[in-house]
Amino acid sequence: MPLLALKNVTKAYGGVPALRGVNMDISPGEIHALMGENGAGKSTLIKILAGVVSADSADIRIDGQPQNIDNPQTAHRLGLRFIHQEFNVVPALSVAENIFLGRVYPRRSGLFVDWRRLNDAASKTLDRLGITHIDPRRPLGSLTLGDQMLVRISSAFIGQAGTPAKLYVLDEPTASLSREESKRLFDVLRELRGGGASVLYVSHRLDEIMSICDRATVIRDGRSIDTGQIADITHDDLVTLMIGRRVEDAYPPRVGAPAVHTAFRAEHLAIRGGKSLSFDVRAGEIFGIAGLANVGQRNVLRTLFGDLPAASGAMHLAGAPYRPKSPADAWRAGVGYVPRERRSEGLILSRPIFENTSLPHLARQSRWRSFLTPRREQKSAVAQGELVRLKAAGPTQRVRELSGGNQQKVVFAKALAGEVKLLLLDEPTRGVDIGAKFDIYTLIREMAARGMGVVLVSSDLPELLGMADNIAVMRDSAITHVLLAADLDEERLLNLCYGRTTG
Amino acid sequence: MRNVFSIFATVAPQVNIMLTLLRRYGTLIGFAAILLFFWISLPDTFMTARNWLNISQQMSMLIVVAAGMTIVMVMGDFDLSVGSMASLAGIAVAVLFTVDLPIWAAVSLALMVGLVGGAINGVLISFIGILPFVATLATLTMLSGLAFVVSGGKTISGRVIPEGFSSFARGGLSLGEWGGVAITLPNLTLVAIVIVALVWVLLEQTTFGRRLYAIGGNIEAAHLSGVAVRKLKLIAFALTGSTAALAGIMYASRVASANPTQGSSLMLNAIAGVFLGSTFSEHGEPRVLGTILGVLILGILDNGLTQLSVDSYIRQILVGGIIILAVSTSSLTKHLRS
Amino acid sequence: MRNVFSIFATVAPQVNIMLTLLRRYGTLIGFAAILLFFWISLPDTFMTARNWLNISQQMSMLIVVAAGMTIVMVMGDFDLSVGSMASLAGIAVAVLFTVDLPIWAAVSLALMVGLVGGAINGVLISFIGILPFVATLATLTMLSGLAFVVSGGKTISGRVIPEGFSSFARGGLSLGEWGGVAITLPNLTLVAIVIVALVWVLLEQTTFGRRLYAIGGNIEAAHLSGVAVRKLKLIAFALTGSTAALAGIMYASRVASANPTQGSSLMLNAIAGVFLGSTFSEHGEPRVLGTILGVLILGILDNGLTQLSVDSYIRQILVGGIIILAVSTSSLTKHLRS
Amino acid sequence: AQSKIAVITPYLSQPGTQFYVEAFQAAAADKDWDVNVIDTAGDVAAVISRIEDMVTQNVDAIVVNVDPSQVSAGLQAAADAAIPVVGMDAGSDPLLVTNVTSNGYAMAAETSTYVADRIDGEGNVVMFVFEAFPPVQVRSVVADAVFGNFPDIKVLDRVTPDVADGGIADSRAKMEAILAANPEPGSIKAVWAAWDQPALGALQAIEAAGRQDEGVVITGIDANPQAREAIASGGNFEATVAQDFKGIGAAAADVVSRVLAGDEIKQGVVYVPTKLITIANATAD
Ligand SMILES: Nc1ncnc2c1ncn2[C@@H]1O[C@H](COP(=O)(O)OP(=O)(O)OP(=O)(O)O)[C@@H](O)[C@H]1O
Ligand SMILES: Nc1ncnc2c1ncn2[C@@H]1O[C@H](COP(=O)(O)OP(=O)(O)OP(=O)(O)O)[C@@H](O)[C@H]1O
Ligand SMILES: [Mg+2]
Ligand SMILES: [Mg+2]
Repeated sequence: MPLLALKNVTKAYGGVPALRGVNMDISPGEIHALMGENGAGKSTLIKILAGVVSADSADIRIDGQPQNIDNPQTAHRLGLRFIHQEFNVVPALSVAENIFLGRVYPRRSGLFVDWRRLNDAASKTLDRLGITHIDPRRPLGSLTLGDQMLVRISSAFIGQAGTPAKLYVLDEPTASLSREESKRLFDVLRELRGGGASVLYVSHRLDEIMSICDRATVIRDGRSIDTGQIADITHDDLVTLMIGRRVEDAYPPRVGAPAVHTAFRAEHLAIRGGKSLSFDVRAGEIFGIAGLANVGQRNVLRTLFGDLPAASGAMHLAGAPYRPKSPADAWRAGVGYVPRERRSEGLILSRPIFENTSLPHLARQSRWRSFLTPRREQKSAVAQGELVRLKAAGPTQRVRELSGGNQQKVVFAKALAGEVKLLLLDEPTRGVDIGAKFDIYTLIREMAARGMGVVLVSSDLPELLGMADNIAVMRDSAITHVLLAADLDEERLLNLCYGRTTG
Repeated sequence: MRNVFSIFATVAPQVNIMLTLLRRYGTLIGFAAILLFFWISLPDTFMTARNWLNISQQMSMLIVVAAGMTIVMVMGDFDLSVGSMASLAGIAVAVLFTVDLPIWAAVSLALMVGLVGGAINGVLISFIGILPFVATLATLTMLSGLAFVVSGGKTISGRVIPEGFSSFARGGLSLGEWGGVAITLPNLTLVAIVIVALVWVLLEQTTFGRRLYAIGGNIEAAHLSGVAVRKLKLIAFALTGSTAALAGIMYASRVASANPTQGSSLMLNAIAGVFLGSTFSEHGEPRVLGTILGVLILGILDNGLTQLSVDSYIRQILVGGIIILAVSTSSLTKHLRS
Repeated sequence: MRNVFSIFATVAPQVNIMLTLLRRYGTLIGFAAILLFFWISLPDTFMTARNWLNISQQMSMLIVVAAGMTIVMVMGDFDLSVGSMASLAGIAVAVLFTVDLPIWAAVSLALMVGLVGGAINGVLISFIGILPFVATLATLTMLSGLAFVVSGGKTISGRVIPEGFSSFARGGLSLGEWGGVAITLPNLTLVAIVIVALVWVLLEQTTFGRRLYAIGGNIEAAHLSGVAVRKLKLIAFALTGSTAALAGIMYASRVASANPTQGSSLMLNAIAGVFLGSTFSEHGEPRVLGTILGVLILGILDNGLTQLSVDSYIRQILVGGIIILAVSTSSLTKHLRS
Repeated sequence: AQSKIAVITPYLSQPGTQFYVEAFQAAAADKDWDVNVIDTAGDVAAVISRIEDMVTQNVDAIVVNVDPSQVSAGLQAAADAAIPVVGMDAGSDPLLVTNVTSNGYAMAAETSTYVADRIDGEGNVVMFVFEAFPPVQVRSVVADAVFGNFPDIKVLDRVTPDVADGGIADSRAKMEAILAANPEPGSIKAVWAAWDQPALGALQAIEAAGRQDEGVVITGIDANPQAREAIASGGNFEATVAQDFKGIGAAAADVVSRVLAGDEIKQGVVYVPTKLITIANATAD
């Protein structure tokens, strides 16, 4: 008997169907992948299972018993544990409190919070993921984004008497993790499987799916298409099932060599907390920056973007001196930015898509630089949306209503909507499905071919190797090497990131 | 999220459409019902041009303040100091009359007071980084103290107020006859209409307004998208201060006197109007036309219930109850979105 | 983010530590300076046990309301109806005395009024989904109307108020002698201390309180993690309503009478206290001890300036200005965080 | 040494209060007192607090301008410290040395009988009242009794205006609605207001509605300058009652100086005469 059986799950948002009939089951002791392109309905299905979104119709059985999960507490009682896709933390509360969010804290005399036991339990849970460097008493907001993600993930693994966990559901947990952190997570998942629990796992990283999952269910346009053993299916077939077409290569081929003239130059630029950096980005070049988590990549981009002051040094954009005092200056000069955290830094979730994409370019798109021309903005949003394969009801749809990957595409569309000379990308394809990723890569290549410079920060080494022309390796807020991507492979790049000279 | 209405979640699409209508227009429908009720109970006096022009004139000062308040509330901020600012501007214009300044000069200077006071709020909030509530509460206190000091705590009235100034509020634009009665659009109403139109253009038709909405949605993302957050906040608060001052001047013209507390009821009512108005917009954001509707509803309830000779105390209870009922319709159904 | 202090961003670590101190304790240091100033200017009367006990008694009602207000503001909500609720509870207790109810029964019933009124706010906000501002503004109006209706609009005083009730506020706990003067901890101060302690335990030491903070920090995250947001909101508003009622009863005991408007100054001051207090906490979240400090600061400024015979109007200006100055220190340096 | 006197009021922003406080200060200047005027902006409990503060400061005498039954805790504190407290337009209380005031009942009787006489004892009357404030509340008690005594006088509406804005504007809005609801000429015979601001608001409403020729009689109480001017101009606002504010302030100062000199004051209340103001004497002081 399956641990969990879902039959004919349907859900429409305001009349627009998101799920049109999903059927799937999860066996005890398996890691089951849920796959599908952006907007296919994966997160919706998970939220229904978690009791935070109500289905229009659903037959949910756990251990053969029909269940009506209409709130998160019920789901928890039934032994279900969730890590939802979006970054849902409370930055002002401590790490330990975030781990226990929604759970009953350990108490003394049945009332007062027992802080020591709370922190101990949190430490233990973190230990399980191999995390020892995080003090559970620190405010979560003071941690790096990757660490925040780890804390959030570990919250699914706290044990609590009376409600043994049967199924862990993780919606794109690795999107902001480094590869080491991901590896440790996989170890824990395998260990849980060994203990008899099951895992429902969502990711757009096919290599992860191929390596840790036992079975996969693919959904497309809100319908379940197929379920099968991972061992029986090839990478390419999975892609075809998901997006309905073949994607031959992961990365589009390079078209000619970058030009000789520089698009951007940094001379002895002192970034916050770092030494001085010097590098060139030629017109048409994709300049990758590699490094372990938080070695200053973000500050480099923020300095280039005018959001952090450079204590000394100079920058040149297209040959002219470039001294941005604010992001507004940077956009005006033709520098576009795709920040790392789409929801907190990239998007105004409560506003329509077209208002998001036009925001940095508003003056240029307006009459006398002051009066709005919403038609024009919408047309341009539609055009940009098509380029990045945005799946949305229309340009006036609120960004909040988009799926995670489609939100990321809006951030991308926004950066490209103006006349960009230099594009700064911080983990730009996080959460984007494999088909759209290819299209976005193609788009970047085409724009580069027209003379744009690109700075690409990514923790995804294959992405860097596949896309960048040159790769700078950063350690301790300094660039240690700049190398031709063609001369590198993953292992060598990783060693450089760690500062190991061997290999 | 589920709620008392979740049983409807599985019903037919027609019902869904009806619910969508209720959600968007619930509050409006509720108030239309009230209008109808007043119309029927007061057949001869409520739905008359005369009464409506009266209401519009009574509400004109609040409308101006509320329109200005919308500007900062779009960014998710407040300005608690508008009432004191109105009082101070009224006092300022009256005091300037006592030194025999011509009307235009006194009015312009009083408006400047509003602009500068608002800009000070803006600096405190955006450059110094004080919470809007704390900053504008502090300026509320200071401006009110200033109004008392400047006026010596007294009401300024009588001959010092030039006839030309107080006759402005009494005058109006003749609209011809209707049912044998000469209909005049009061000057104060006209001013309010102009201000509302300006704020509407500003918020809905210009890049400035769009950016304010962006700040209100996500200040960090707006900043990274090239919005000059601080500068815009400063300008927005300065504008709000100016509208408050204008309202204070209108008030002084209407009552032909100035008193250091006369603006104090404006603040809470203006904020209430903005919030009430925001229940009309699909996504709950403040919009100036909604604000005006919100403010008018408050005024109409007062007018209708007074005409019905409802006891003042009972009237208070009814106003509160009616607002809750009307807002509930759209709030309850709004839950259904998710 | 850059700002006027950005030049410090690259300076030596010692300076950084100093700035961190300023940021955390800037407001406190500012107010310590003011205390010192009062102490020096009023050597004989300001820093006396007598004066401080007086201040504590004067502020006790506001402290109780502000502590209760902190509970809902932790979730990012407001309760505007606390002032009317306090008035109504005062009226309720006095009216119950006129029908010869014993003191304990009248007080309990009046507290129940607060609990029920607060719960109604909670239902309107969390189950019906009305914005806290709109909902509590509507109940403000209704409760105030109710207070007028119940009292007939009049002040209830004189012999109907039992001696045992009004003597409570006059009485206290003898703390012995100090400098030849008998020192008594007033009963009202005692009540305030107990309420603050209870609210502190609730917010800082129970799962309930921590969940309120989670709701305030990120309501979506709290909901997704299984925090029963609605139920908690309802309880929180009910508690705030109860503290407001308690304050109203304390007020009635202190003035040995009840009047339908007597609580009205409480609301704005309570919210101001919470916001002012939140500038003391590292992340700007409301915390009850900060709130109490905020409220006390307002009271101390009033006391000191009154003792210095500062003109009432000038006092207003000074209070506003001092608050801005004190808050600026920490706000300006707070910019440096990011 | 210089005597220290504290004057404590919640109502300083009201016109009448200002006049007697000023008269008190003028008298105090002659006597070389150090006067501290404290306004609690409407908060009655704060008056208790300020009395306590002044007891801490050990002032020589305190003058209060508030219903004494609501501040008895403060009065008791002063009594315990043997500091005399004089009421200035306050109310009678055993803890007060005396209360210097105008006779509120008498003033309301003057205006309400004026109204009743002017309309020949018949017609609809609109009343503006404010019962939450005891000195104003006693006025409406008398007016109710007077109008109740005329079988043909009907009280059409008893309005409590919002006084946060000083009272004129909201009273005007209320009056405009009442006028709209009663459009026939003569359907409103008089407006009796318990103080001047609502009377002024009603006057503005009547003039704005173009109904000043219907002979609506308006009366107020307090005779503030704006009201005097309106009466002098010969419009619908016909009468108000002048309290002798300066007299109250001066008499209160007189009482204080007698107390400081050790005199015993026997009267529980000192009435200062009032005067009906009509067009005949509106411009005279
Ligand atoms: N609150 C909402 N209101 C309206 N539509 C919504 C809402 N949430 C999701 N949708 C729509 O439902 C569909 C499914 O979204 P869902 O988030 O489940 O996709 P997903 O498979 O998780 O995609 P991704 O891989 O991008 O995360 C999308 O078309 C999305 O626009
Ligand atoms: N990282 C951030 N986190 C939160 N709020 C921010 C952040 N960055 C900017 N803001 C908000 O925007 C305001 C500053 O915005 P603005 O864009 O004007 O800054 P700036 O460009 O760094 O400064 P300048 O005015 O000198 O150009 C801040 O006071 C804050 O309210
Ligand atoms: Mg998703
Ligand atoms: Mg800027």
